[in-house]
Amino acid sequence: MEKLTILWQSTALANFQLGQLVMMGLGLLLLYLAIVRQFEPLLLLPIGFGAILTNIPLAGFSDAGGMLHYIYMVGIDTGVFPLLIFMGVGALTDFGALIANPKMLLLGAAAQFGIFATLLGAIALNMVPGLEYDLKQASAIAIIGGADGPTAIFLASKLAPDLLGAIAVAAYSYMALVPIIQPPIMKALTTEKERQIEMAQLREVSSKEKILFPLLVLILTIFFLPTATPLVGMFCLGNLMRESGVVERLSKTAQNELINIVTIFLGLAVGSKMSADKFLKAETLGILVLGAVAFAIGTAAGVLMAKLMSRLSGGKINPLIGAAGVSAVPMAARVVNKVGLESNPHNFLLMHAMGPNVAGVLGSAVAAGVLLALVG
Amino acid sequence: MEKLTILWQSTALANFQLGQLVMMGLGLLLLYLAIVRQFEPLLLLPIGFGAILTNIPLAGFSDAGGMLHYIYMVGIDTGVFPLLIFMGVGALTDFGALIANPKMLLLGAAAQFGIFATLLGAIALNMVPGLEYDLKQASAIAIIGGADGPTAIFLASKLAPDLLGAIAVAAYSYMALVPIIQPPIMKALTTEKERQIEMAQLREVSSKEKILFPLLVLILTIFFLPTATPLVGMFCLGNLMRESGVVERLSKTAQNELINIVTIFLGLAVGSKMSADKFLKAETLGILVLGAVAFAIGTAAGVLMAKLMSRLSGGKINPLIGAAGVSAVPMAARVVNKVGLESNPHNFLLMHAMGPNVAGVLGSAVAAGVLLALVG
Amino acid sequence: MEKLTILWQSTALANFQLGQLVMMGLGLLLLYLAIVRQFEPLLLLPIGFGAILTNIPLAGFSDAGGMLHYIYMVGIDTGVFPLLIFMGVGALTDFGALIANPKMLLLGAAAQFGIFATLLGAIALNMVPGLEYDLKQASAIAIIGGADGPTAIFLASKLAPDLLGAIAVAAYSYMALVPIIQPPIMKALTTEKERQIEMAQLREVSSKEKILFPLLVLILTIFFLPTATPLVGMFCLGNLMRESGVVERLSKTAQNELINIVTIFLGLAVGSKMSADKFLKAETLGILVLGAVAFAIGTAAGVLMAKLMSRLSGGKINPLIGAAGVSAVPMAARVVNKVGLESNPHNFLLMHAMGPNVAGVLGSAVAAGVLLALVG
Amino acid sequence: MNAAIGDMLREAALLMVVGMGVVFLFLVLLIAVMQINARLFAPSIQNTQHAAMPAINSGVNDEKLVAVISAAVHQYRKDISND
Amino acid sequence: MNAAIGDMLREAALLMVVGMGVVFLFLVLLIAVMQINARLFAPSIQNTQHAAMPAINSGVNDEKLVAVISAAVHQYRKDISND
Amino acid sequence: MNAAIGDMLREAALLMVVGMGVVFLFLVLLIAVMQINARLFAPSIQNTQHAAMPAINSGVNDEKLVAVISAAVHQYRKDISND
Ligand code: NA
Ligand code: NA
Ligand code: NA
Repeated sequence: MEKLTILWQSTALANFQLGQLVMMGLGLLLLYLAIVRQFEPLLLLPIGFGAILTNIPLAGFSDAGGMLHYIYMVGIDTGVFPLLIFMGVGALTDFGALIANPKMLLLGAAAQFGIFATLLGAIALNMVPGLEYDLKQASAIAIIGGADGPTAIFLASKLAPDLLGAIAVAAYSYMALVPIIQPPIMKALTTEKERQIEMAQLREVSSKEKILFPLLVLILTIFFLPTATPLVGMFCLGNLMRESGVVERLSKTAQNELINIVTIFLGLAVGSKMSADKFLKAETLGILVLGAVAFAIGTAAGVLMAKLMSRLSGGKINPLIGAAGVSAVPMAARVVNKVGLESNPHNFLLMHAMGPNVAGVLGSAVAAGVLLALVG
Repeated sequence: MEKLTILWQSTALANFQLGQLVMMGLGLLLLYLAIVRQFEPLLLLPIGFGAILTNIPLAGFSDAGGMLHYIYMVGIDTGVFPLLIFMGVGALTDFGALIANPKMLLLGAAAQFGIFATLLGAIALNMVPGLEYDLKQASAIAIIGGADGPTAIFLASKLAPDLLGAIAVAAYSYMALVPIIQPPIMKALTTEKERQIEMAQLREVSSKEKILFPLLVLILTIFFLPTATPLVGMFCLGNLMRESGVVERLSKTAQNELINIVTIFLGLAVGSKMSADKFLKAETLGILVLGAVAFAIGTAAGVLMAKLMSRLSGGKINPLIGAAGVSAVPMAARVVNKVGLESNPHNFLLMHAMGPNVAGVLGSAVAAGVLLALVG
Repeated sequence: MEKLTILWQSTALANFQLGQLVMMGLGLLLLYLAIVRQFEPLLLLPIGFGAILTNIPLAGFSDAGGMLHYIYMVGIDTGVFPLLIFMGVGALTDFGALIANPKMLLLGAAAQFGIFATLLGAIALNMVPGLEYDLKQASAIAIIGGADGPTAIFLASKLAPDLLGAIAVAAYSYMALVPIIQPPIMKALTTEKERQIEMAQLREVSSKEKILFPLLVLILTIFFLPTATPLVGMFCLGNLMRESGVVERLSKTAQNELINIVTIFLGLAVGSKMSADKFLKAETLGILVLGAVAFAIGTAAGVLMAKLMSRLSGGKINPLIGAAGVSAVPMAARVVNKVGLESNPHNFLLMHAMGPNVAGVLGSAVAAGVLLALVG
Repeated sequence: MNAAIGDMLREAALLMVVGMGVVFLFLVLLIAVMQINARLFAPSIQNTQHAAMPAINSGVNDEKLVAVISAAVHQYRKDISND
Repeated sequence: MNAAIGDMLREAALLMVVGMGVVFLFLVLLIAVMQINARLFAPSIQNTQHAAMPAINSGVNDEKLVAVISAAVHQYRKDISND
Repeated sequence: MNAAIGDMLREAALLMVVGMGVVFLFLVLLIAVMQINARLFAPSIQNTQHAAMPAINSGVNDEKLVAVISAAVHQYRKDISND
């Protein structure tokens, strides 16, 4: 009998708290979104699974000695996992479209307004009773507007580790929701005629330009914003491995096995931060609202900047491509292409949107560097 | 001269102890079994090599600062390596045959009798002078009967790390010996007529069923046996990555590069536990005997349960497939197929044996969870 | 305004020290050598990049908590990374040519004279004011003459971690410079007639011989030079995985993904040791000079030994192949082939030079073991 | 000592009973859950046949394709061995 | 509390101005650097055309090759469905 | 200082002698072991020839196969450039 009592005591049934059940339901929801709706499945599947595991009573996945605890400490507390993902993304990124048309960097800059406006908004939310964000937390939340997963995770792990789960989930979810969030904003801010603008074909880019690009970005970052060098540096390392052509086997490994292994662990570790006591708070709701606002403002700022550039250039730029400046690579560029095609079936904007799209990655890494320098 | 003396003092020749030589011989034997006899070479080759390295006098592979020491602490002391192997095995496992015929789970349950009977036997061996196993050690030894390597290593690392080397070697060796151990037992417990029974073709399984299966297993484990969630959870994660179809690249990495890397390290770390002082004891002999007994009892229990189910079903089940319930995937299922073909050359039991075979993996993970809850 | 001051204070511009700028220039030079000149790009690209990152003021890549600090502590301070590289190199190495003609081992032995002569030279350099090497440092520098990257990194990490950056850079740079350093020495020490000698085709080698070879090397090392067992042991493990043919998937992973991942990290961690305060010293200049001397002496010793063997064998051995004894696999063997073809367009020495070439790897691992035993 | 072993034996026996009980209970529960799962999501027979048909056809085609290629290769080998 | 929020709001607003300023400055600087990079290393138009020509030709050839193969496969399938 | 360097030089010279000695001894020993290994397990000449023959044959066949395919491709290219 005693053995059965011990066993019963060791079942979850006897120990569940409501919050844990809710969080498991949330984990299942993330799995549903990942598998059925195919929302960023590479991240949301392991995050959802990690969220379920971390909320199992008595199993201790995220306690000292638990597997998720080790993975979190090794990979996220040190910042290593998001940096390795960034290296892999760098090795996967072709900057050709941006090098051919460097002015697109302005769109990647403008879209970061989503970040800084949201930072202001988060602080303003302190006026709502029950919500309290300090400047570090507000900055970590605001980076959701950068629409870049590893940047958000890296910054959150430095500035507000307690909010990491909610921030990462919001960032990846909204990145998956880009096809729903962006089009109405894009259409509201542009005229039908503007959306029909066809753009001139991009010039070719030499391999020398492509090799020098990551080095020039790195050098500028070193000189003017060293706090951004972890993110930008690893990104440039990956891109240099890709473009140099002399370390093919390292580049392929960074793009495939290494990024895959790290993605599994990163997802699980992020999920492990979704414990009931840290997630089920008014603050989390605030994060979800602020994240959506950040995406919307970033999109609007990008489109408006593109509109301005369109006017100044005498109508050579289709303002839709500004929306790709939030990054969310390559989803946002695809959305631009789709909205463009609706207005003009011969208008393929994909390549033109790739410029602002990858510019947005640099833009939000720079923004993260500014926040680390001033708030961190 | 002094230099030469130092050099001589630093040779192994001047420092060997007999036990270390014996253990190196054992390491070579494992390499022989792995390479020439092809006994589970993926594990026994690195284990044998690790056993040689760890017994080199003065080299200090397993002392603080030694490579094998680091690998053991990082991967086995934390439990991470067997769990990653389990994730990979999950990603490699097709549960289709089991989902088509869930009753096969009963065979996977029955075969675990090998574990619990051996636990009793290990305690009984305390009556032999010179042998002493406490309950934790007995449980760790008994899990050999689960015929599943990572489960045995995980449980032994938690309950009896000193016996880990012997337990892992016994587990993998007997898994390789399944074609020798099982057939006589299978034939002794079945009639020729029973062995000739052909089974109806399995129904098709939908991809929805396959996706939901790991989630259902996980949820049941969470509710009723949280101590089994590390093993079952990682197994289900791997299987969900496989079946969901949305994270192909993660699934492939878990099945290949990641499991390969971990296998090399796991084998070396297990081998590092085969130091002379911990291995050359009467207890190790006891472990080898008990392990063989466990396999035999598990096989018998599986066959007898299958015999019972055969009778109850009016002869629609071939009792041979019960032997596959011990797991030892996919070796045991192949043995079933072979023995079946001997009695009836048209009788292909392989697919039917895969059901109990993968059920046995779940069964022994559940048994490990019970032992962790009650003894750990 | 205050924010701007903080930002300015956080830029590198306000904090650069001259040494850091010089080191960054050096990092760029390494990138140039790797990418444009294709000098050992797999290592020199990540090393050069790591050198740039580690010298960024305020970014703290190599301070406690910095990414490069973690990578260095985990992989090089423990010795694990060079050992894993060695395992991968073992899995990539075909010892067939050496097994067919074991006498080639004498060439691999003779070429290690470069190591020990340089050790003497390094101590002698203490007479130059401003240079100071103790025996450990001199040994770590001398191993550059082994012309084997992972061996040099492993030994330097044990004997003189402060010099690691300079030693690794010198080792890989001179390995890349083998086509420039070796030919004049080879030609100076041989006659035109000797260089024209054609060698008899190598006998075939059985797979049994190939499987036993790594085991025999390991056993000899265990008995006579246990301090060399980390290096030799991992090398033999890799080679055994390759030749045994039963663990194809582990062998492939060791040769590809695992060695690639480790190479990226190893390069970055070596680069992180190139901080201005440790690199910009007179000692570094001495290391570069000594390294070049070591390569030259090793080459000469190998050629002279081959000349002696040629005479004793009645002219059956082309003395050029002695130069391959320094290792620098496979570059040195290719150089031998090229110089041979210049004297005799029908003389393909590549396969004959592979014997001394891989013998040189063993030779320098043995030399490293001797130094660890006597100086470490 | 003997008494201690007796205690341990009793405990081990209890573990055996409880352990096997839990294993069976758990897996029986899983059987039930899987049967519900099957009732909800198993492919209906018509669906199955519908899905299986083209596969069989293409199998036949593939066999023919293989036969055609084999004949060609065979011819090619014959040509070679004749010259 | 209200006062504290006011302070933080002011700081956040300052962060917004400074942050967007730095982001723009940095990326404008990068545009300048890239334009220099392009002036030095961008492929000249003649080079470009020279490089592009064979690619176009081979594209045409490939299309023809695809057409030829498609026709063959089509014929093969027709043969099969007729027997 | 000079005296200290002298001591170290003497030690380094000793290291050189002992070190080279050990390296040579070790590798000479390995030669001996490998020769025993070869005597026991090296392939006999007959086995070698037996194994080598089919490989050579198949090489010839492969060359012919390549020639056949090359000719076909050549013809195909010619057809294209003529239309
Ligand atoms: Na962005
Ligand atoms: Na089992
Ligand atoms: Na060498």
